Amino acid sequence: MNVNILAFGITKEILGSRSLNLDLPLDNGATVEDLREYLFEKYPELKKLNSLGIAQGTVYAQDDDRLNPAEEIALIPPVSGG
Amino acid sequence: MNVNILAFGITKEILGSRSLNLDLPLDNGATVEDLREYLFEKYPELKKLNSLGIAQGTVYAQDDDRLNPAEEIALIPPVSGG
Amino acid sequence: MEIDIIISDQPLDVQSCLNKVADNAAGGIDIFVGTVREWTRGRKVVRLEFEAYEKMAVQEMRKIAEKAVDEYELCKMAIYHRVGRLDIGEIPVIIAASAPHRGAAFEACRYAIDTLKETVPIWKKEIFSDGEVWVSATP
Amino acid sequence: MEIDIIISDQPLDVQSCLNKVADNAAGGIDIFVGTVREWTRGRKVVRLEFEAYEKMAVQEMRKIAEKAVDEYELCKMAIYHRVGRLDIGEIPVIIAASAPHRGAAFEACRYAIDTLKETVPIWKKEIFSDGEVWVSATP
Repeated sequence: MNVNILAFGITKEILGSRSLNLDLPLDNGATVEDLREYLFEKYPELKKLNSLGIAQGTVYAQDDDRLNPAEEIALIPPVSGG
Repeated sequence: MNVNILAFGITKEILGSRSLNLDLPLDNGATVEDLREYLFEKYPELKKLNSLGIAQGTVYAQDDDRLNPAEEIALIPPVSGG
Repeated sequence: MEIDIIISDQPLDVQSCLNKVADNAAGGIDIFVGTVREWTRGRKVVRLEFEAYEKMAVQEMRKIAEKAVDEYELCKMAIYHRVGRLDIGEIPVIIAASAPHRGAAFEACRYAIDTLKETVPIWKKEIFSDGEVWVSATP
Repeated sequence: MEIDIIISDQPLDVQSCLNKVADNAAGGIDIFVGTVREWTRGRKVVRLEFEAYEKMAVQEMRKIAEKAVDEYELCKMAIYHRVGRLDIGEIPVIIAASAPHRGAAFEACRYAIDTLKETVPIWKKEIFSDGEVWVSATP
């Protein structure tokens, strides 16, 4: 599965880029949790974060939501606006 | 006892003046409560107010405080600022 | 100066009030702005008139600010009140509090406006098309 | 329009925000203004940098405002957030709520800033003279 990932804040620094195209070794039934596990393996620094949310189509995704490569997928480290 | 009274808000309208010099039939031991009773008699409309505070020297006076003719005395009907 | 108290017959300015409480130690500023409503208790307001016992009102406003700064550990507080005639939408009161943390700023502003309405010798007359009333004066 | 949401890399203006929420039915407006503090956790801040996932942040800010307008029966609400580099004393966020009665305005503003800090995808980096840190990112 090929997905485009946006990375913000500290995840942008860990991934080395704000926007990334990834070829995932995952089939079409893959979930948000599968993506997170893949990223943890590839970028172990991500495991040090207090949390790592994932948004799909600009909406917070649940762990068991299916990945949709047609949507914009974004990494959401702990937010700190305001 | 001769006192100068300032009247604000609705009391200004009841007394017909913002500033008033009164010759009170009270002796030197007279209290704030004595003044209030005198005013209630002379201006019965004052009795219809939800409250009638009296300030002496720009500070809220207690009922049993002695009247001090040297101080500025003011009638404080219910406040409604803000 | 950590406290700024103003009673004025000229329009109040929120930006000036904000500038007065700005502080490098502040992480949050809360500002309460009173505005003249068009309708009150089902009646259409034409305008308001505010009158103050100014000397005493300034003292009472300062007492409120001093207590708020002390109790909520504020950086600064400003309380401005307008007197005279006000039209719909105009601003009778502005209260601003700056604090290292936002909770204190919110609580201090609320304490200050609640207390101002109870203790500060300022009176509001509502003028309607068919009469007028000194607010809260009579039952 | 009862809701106004802005993310901008230009300085935020409190007066504009106030003008947006002004309403003839409002008796009170509460405005929360975040400001950049000079010291945080004992370290002197040189500047802050804010980054947003703008498309999603605007949506999340709108959700907050819609819920606040609904729940607290507001007249209007505005939420402005700055992005980019901010110096000490500059304003990262302004939230304004107008309501017929003041209690609702205070509560809505507080709800909005508390929720914004939990849900809106915006990130703050603190730059010190001897390093920098993405706030809350790591333990």
